[in-house]
Amino acid sequence: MKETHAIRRRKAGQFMDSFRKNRMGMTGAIMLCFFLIMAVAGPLLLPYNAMDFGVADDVFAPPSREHILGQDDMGRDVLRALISGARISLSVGILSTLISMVAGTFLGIVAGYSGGKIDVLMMRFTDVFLVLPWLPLMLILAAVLGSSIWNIILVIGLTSWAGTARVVRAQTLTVKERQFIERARAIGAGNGYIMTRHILPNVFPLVFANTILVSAVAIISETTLSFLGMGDTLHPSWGMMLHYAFESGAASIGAYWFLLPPGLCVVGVVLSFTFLGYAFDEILNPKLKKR
Amino acid sequence: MKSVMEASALHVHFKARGSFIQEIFSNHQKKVKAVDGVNIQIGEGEIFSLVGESGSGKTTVGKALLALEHKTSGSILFNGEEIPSGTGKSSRRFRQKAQMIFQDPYQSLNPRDIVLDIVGEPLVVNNLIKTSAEKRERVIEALGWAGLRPQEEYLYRLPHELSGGQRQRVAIAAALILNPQFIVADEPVSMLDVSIRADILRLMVEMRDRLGISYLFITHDLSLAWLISDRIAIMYLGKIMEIGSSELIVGSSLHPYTQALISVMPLPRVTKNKKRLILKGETPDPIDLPVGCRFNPRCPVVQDICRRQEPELAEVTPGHQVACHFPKKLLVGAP
Amino acid sequence: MNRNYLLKKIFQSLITIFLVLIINYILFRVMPGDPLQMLMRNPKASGEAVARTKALFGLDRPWYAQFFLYLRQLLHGDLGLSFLHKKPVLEVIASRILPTLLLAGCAEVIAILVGTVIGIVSAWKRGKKIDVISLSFALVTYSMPTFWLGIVFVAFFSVFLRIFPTTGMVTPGATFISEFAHMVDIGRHLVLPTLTLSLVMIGEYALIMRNSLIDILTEDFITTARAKGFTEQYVLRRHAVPNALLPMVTIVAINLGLVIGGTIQVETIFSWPGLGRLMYEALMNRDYPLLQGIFLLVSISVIGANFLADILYSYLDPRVKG
Amino acid sequence: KEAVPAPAMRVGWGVEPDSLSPFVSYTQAGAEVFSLLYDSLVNFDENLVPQGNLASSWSLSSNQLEWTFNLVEGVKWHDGENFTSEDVKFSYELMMESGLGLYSDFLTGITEIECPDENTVIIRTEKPKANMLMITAPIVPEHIWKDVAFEDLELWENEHPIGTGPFSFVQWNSGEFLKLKANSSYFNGKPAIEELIFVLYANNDTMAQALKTGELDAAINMNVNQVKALKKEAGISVISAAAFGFTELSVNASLDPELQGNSNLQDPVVRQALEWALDKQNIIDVAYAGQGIPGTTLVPPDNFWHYEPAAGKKRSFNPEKAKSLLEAAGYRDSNGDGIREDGSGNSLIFNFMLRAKSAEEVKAGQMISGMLKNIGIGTEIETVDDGVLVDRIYAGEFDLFIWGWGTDVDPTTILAVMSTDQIGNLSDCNYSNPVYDEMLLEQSTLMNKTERQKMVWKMQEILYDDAPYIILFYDAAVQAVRTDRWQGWKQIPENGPYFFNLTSINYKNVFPVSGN
Amino acid sequence: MEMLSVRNLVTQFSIKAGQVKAVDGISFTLNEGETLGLVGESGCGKTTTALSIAGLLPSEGRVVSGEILLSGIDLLTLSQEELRKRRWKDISVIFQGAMNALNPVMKVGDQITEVIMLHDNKNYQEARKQVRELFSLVEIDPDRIDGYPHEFSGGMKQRVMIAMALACRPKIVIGDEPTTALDVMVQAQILNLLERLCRDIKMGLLLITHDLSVLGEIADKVAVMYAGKIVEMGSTEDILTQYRHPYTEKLVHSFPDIYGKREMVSSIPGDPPNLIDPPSGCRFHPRCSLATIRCRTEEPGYIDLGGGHITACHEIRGYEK
Ligand SMILES: Nc1ncnc2c1ncn2[C@@H]1O[C@H](COP(=O)(O)OP(=O)(O)OP(=O)(O)O)[C@@H](O)[C@H]1O
Ligand SMILES: Nc1ncnc2c1ncn2[C@@H]1O[C@H](COP(=O)(O)OP(=O)(O)OP(=O)(O)O)[C@@H](O)[C@H]1O
Ligand SMILES: [Mg+2]
Ligand SMILES: [Mg+2]
Repeated sequence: MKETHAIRRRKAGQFMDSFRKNRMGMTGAIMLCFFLIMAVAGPLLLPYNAMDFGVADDVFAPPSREHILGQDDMGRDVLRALISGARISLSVGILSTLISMVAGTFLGIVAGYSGGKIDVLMMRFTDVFLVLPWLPLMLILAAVLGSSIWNIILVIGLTSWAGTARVVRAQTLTVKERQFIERARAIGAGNGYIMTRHILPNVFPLVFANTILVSAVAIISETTLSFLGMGDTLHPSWGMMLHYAFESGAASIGAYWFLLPPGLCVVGVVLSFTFLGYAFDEILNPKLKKR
Repeated sequence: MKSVMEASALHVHFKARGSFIQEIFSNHQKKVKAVDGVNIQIGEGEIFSLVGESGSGKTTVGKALLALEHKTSGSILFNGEEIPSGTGKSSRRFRQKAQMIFQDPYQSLNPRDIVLDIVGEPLVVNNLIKTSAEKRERVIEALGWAGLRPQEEYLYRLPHELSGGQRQRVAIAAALILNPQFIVADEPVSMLDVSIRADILRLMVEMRDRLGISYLFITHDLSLAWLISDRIAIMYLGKIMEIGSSELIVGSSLHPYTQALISVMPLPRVTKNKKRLILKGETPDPIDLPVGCRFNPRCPVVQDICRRQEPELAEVTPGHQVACHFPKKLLVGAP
Repeated sequence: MNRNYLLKKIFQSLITIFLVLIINYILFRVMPGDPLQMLMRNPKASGEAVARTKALFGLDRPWYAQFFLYLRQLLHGDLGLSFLHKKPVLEVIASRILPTLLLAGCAEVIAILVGTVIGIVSAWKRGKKIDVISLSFALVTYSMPTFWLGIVFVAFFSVFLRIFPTTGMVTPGATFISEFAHMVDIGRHLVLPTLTLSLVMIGEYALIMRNSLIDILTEDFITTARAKGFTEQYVLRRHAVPNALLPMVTIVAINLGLVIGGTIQVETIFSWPGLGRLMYEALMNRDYPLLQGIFLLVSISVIGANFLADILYSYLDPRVKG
Repeated sequence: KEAVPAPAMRVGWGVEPDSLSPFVSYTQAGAEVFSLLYDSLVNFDENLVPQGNLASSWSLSSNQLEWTFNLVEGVKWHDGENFTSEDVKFSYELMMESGLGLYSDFLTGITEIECPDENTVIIRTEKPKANMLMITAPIVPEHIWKDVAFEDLELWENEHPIGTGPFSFVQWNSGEFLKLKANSSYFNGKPAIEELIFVLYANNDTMAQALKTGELDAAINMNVNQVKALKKEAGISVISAAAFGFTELSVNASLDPELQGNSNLQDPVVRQALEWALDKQNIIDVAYAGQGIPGTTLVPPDNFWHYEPAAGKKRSFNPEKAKSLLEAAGYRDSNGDGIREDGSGNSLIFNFMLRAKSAEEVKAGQMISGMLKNIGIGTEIETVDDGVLVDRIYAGEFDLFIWGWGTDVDPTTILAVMSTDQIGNLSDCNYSNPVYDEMLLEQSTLMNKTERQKMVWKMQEILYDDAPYIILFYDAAVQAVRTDRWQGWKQIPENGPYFFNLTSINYKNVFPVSGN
Repeated sequence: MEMLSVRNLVTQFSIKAGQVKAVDGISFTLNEGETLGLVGESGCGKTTTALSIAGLLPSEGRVVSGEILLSGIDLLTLSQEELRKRRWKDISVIFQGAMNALNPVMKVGDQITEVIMLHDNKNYQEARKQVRELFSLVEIDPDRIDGYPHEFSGGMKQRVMIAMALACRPKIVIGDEPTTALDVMVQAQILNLLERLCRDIKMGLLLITHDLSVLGEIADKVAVMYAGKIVEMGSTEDILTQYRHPYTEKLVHSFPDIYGKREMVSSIPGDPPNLIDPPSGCRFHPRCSLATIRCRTEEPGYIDLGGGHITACHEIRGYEK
């Protein structure tokens, strides 16, 4: 199947060409790479131990040669905490998006493809998740499940699939009307086969762009949950850092080195995902193709 | 001639998307009578054309014959046996014997699949092959039949890397790969540029000649039907108005609708002062069919009886059936 | 307006509301923390008192009976008693709803207006500098955690510049010479929270408007309109934008649920006395009836907003049929 | 800047009263407000010594069972009605009968109340009642409360409280602010604060900001970290005062075999080892920004009843000592994983719950976890919200957690927490000791202060030895006031807080800085 | 009288892969009341020609050279603003696919009134009156003036488009495949209507189509385009029966003639040329059965066959007149 690979490469090549020309997309990619490297390699260079508390004078010590970004509310190095937070924030963002993507895609395709009563019921069910206030719903689920990092991932995944399901369903409805679906049925293909072999691959590109935007939202959600105290204290994410910054009054005592960097990091990562999602949408969404 | 496919009193009705209240509270559903009592027989090696305006029910007949659309009533015999409906074993066998070619080669091929997978898909779906080498072999064979040579050059192409004609050939190859006996070709050339139509039509005729495949050729272009088919049926609002050999239909049609169709058909000659029979108005709503002959509101020679009684399809001359109370030749057409 | 369409939408909304009711109910049954514990703030209550309180809140019946009780009360417009406030839930909510409406309303309006304008400008000038700049601005603000933006705003505008008050909706306890002075005072307090809440929403609206407009601008009828000799502005205003606005209608309605999430954060940062904070407090105190009430209210308003959006949509888009 | 009639004082706080009814409220904020709106028979002076309030004088019968209170004459309710002894009788009886409110506990032991005339109240008790003069229960007006049906008492909101106190009620926008105004006809003289406005802050960071910008004149529940920063601000006096309370590491000391906790915690040696392992000062420094005093027993220092273990007995930070204690008791790390095992090979790994609500406690918990690791004790930290924690405590499914208590001037309430009959109720460490239980009952009847002190000390010593609680530290109340606006602020008692100090002295005594 | 005269029009699109030479030096004239048919396979540049004349090229397209004279004024020299004012008044367009050419959320009547109000300075009421007249002209019930496009059938929408095109009495109407996608019967109705209007209103009609057969019914003259060039032009009669160019021949023979012999129609072998890098010499040579070496290298000029019949082919001698 060498040729198939060649085709994949060719398609990927075309995609990369368009991508490289997309300024926002490239900015996003570079930013994301930066954060990915930070998350993967950072802890090797500047390991962080959440239990590495300082003494009285270390608490909120401003930036110094030793601690470039100063020290936090427990006298730990902010830079190291930031680096270790990258790992948490990114994994939460990516994993919860995965859950939401799988659930949303599955429900969207099944609802859109099946139509009729199944569709109506599934979509009403989806609506419920769209109309329930999202943040409190997450807070409640987090309270129900307890705030371990895995639960946070689950909670974000479980509350964010509805949007994806809608997008996927809408897309499925248009793909379903394409003749190649009819053709597949004519040669005797079953529903499962059609959904996985024909609908999914054609729905996926748009889902993909959407997914990246969902990751952005997931990271913000994690930050918000943590900020409101529903995070995992043992795995301090940027949101958790902000929570502690705020709880310990970093803003009012002027410890900007503890308040700004995690916030900026969140903005950076989310922005990189947003830019990427925007760029993929530009490239993959046929509606946005230039005339 | 032995008939391969035979439909009698075929009805296909669709639920009209009525009002919401009706849908919930009422049993009296309005219906779109897309196919409303159609009888056709298609002989072995015959090209049978179904001609009619948009919405007349041509595609629905084609799909019903392939069990892709649920028939409301009537019988469909394939090789003398009622066609299976479910997804059982006999249904599988039937699917392999009866195939379909679609109108739009841009739409009917999955844009993300390569030719090898598209053409080989019927084999995979029906578990007819074991190895990918076998698949490749059979695909190459089918591409050859469809006139895509050298085959290897096409195997790994994506649909958008093919011209329209090539795409339609790929679709045909995919239909041929299972050695079908009967193919429904639903407007296979209407989306193609005139300059390549002929190739596809010729290919179909060639396959009939070589492999003895029977076709139901669906088209809105009477001249194409005339060109390649043995017999033609003219459809109007779910019913067949006239059936006969190509020559009879074009040369001595008896139904005013057929005659009108022929008279307005564009021809590659100067026809500026041709006498045309242009029907007034538009095709009625298939949900609210007119009483009597369904053509009566537009008929140029309508009589009282036409508004009361629906004419049956009746043989006027051998092999020429018409559904009209007053079948006769009007003086129209011919430049 | 098509009556059929209306009925269908009402029916759908009712199904959704019913599902919301069930999920809402289940959600609060599985929450940890014994409600009674929270309810009886008097830790030394006698067994008799506990039983009395249980009965008062219907907690002594089996769960299904509680559900039907709940439904029956709902039909009578009774959302129960707040555990925490010991007042009818509806009353508690009513006392907090106006500030939230004010805040969320202002923020939505600003976000929609600014987002739409940015979307239009950047779609129209696609690829030009102004597109990149305005879109980047919208996306950057979109990427900010709401609470963080709020904190930064307080630090900058209230503490550093001292031009806006840090918190609250009015200067607490102040007596005002006139109603106008009162309004001005509320206005000053409103600026920062509104700004925070709207900034994070602008990006989404801008992006949707932009994509939708770009899509519309490729349509044939736009070429027709140009061919008719209209100016670009006229084509944009009269033909492109009305069509491009259609998806916005739906999105705005759906977003209402998100806005509530945003108000929780903003109201916490700015001590805004609204529903968001009430909800957060209720959550922290396991005030089930109150939470349930707010959830129901919010869900129904979102469903209602969606319903209105559907009607508006069918009004704006004559193609929509029943 | 705004049109506010001076002198108005705005006080920021982080929690508001849960109700304005003394029968419904159980919060400190509620008590603070009641002390402003209402008067009690007696209250405390600057040194927390009881003094007369509505009672001008009192006497105790020789059998120590009958108290006679003489009331101040001419006191009027805020609505102009006359205050009489019947109001006192009515209030006390309602509290005793309903058992509702923060104050009803103080009234146990009272058998009869009599009003021989308008200005005299006689209270009879079953046994001598040592805390009779600690009762600060608000006296509510009978003419209003008599109309409240007994069953409705729990729901009656008391939306517009009428009291006799130094301030009268103006307005409460729940979630926003609570506004009071000076009672111009207060029998003890009108306060200088014309309008007193408590402003609710959803977070104490903005509260600090508001104090700095001058939107507030005082702030009550400040963050410990803000002490340092606010000290630098001119015109602001920030204090970190000994509050009435402590924070403890609670250990599931239950002896009940049915309970789910780790059985190794039933061994007092293990519990003591925990304490030896903790560097309390370091915890205070890092997790609490240095605000707090390392703790020993349930009754805070500076209190007459406080017992301080002798130097030889006191467990201070000494991990080596902890290790050797554990070694001696047979807890050794036999499998080399850094965690000790007991005789039957069960690891000393304890579940450790922290309240998500309190950032400081979570921080402290993490530090404790690290310190325990040092002596070979493992912890599994879980951050939970209060609802979960309470559930788990009642189910007995816990080993360790951190929480705190607020205390009174009188030691009975806090000591009662450890009594056996509070298991399943107030007790959150399931401690049980019959000797202790008996002493608890007895001390409350000892009218001789020295005698009673001895017994209370003994009780604290028992607890210290058994270590069901490891008192981490005595809380610091961080409060700040703008001294450039108001003067005359007093810490009560000495080094105590400005607010929430069981008295309303500051509200009555501060006055505006002239020219403001 | 000569109304529109296009001379050496060259239009190109700039895309990533290079310059698409969509229209490469075409010239023709259109007289008052005359119908010129422009025919050719898909992608040969018909629509581009129309858009160039109407000044509606998308941003990546550009008229490189040539003249478009309308009543003697070169449209290409006019400023954007002047051009805009003349649009629809001088040249109106009936677009391919009327279903998409009408604004779906605007009443059809309003879509016509707005253009009348703009160009004829009429007020709304006057304009509406005129629209009702136009509706009668194209045989639509004037009472449907307040309907929305989706309430109309395909044929009626096409009529609305025609009414719109006629609203300002333009000198020239360009019809870009106005009947494709319509049923034969409706197509006949529309063609009949156009024929009548040309006759009555004396407008020039440039009818673009890929269906040669419809031109027999309506066109006075036909220009056959191939790969951005006009390869043959003449009266309809000349083109359909006296064709000289091999491409024209193949094209004519692609259509079955039910009054002729029932034999298989022909097809044109090979693929349409790439317009970024078109074939050298005669652009048709790779697909032409008569091609010689000369055809491959030398571009043929027009040969005047008399009576306005011109063709561009080296091998014209291969045909007997
Ligand atoms: N799935 C369906 N549900 C409801 N109505 C349908 C459905 N499929 C077809 N119809 C209706 O049945 C009638 C016949 O449709 P059909 O597609 O068979 O026509 P056709 O002759 O093939 O037309 P065309 O030339 O446009 O393809 C039409 O009125 C159509 O609207
Ligand atoms: N916007 C564009 N950008 C790039 N190339 C274009 C553009 N528009 C048209 N083309 C190219 O210009 C050539 C001529 O296109 P045009 O649309 O004029 O053809 P046409 O003859 O109208 O075809 P059809 O019959 O399909 O409408 C084609 O090769 C096409 O690919
Ligand atoms: Mg069809
Ligand atoms: Mg075109």
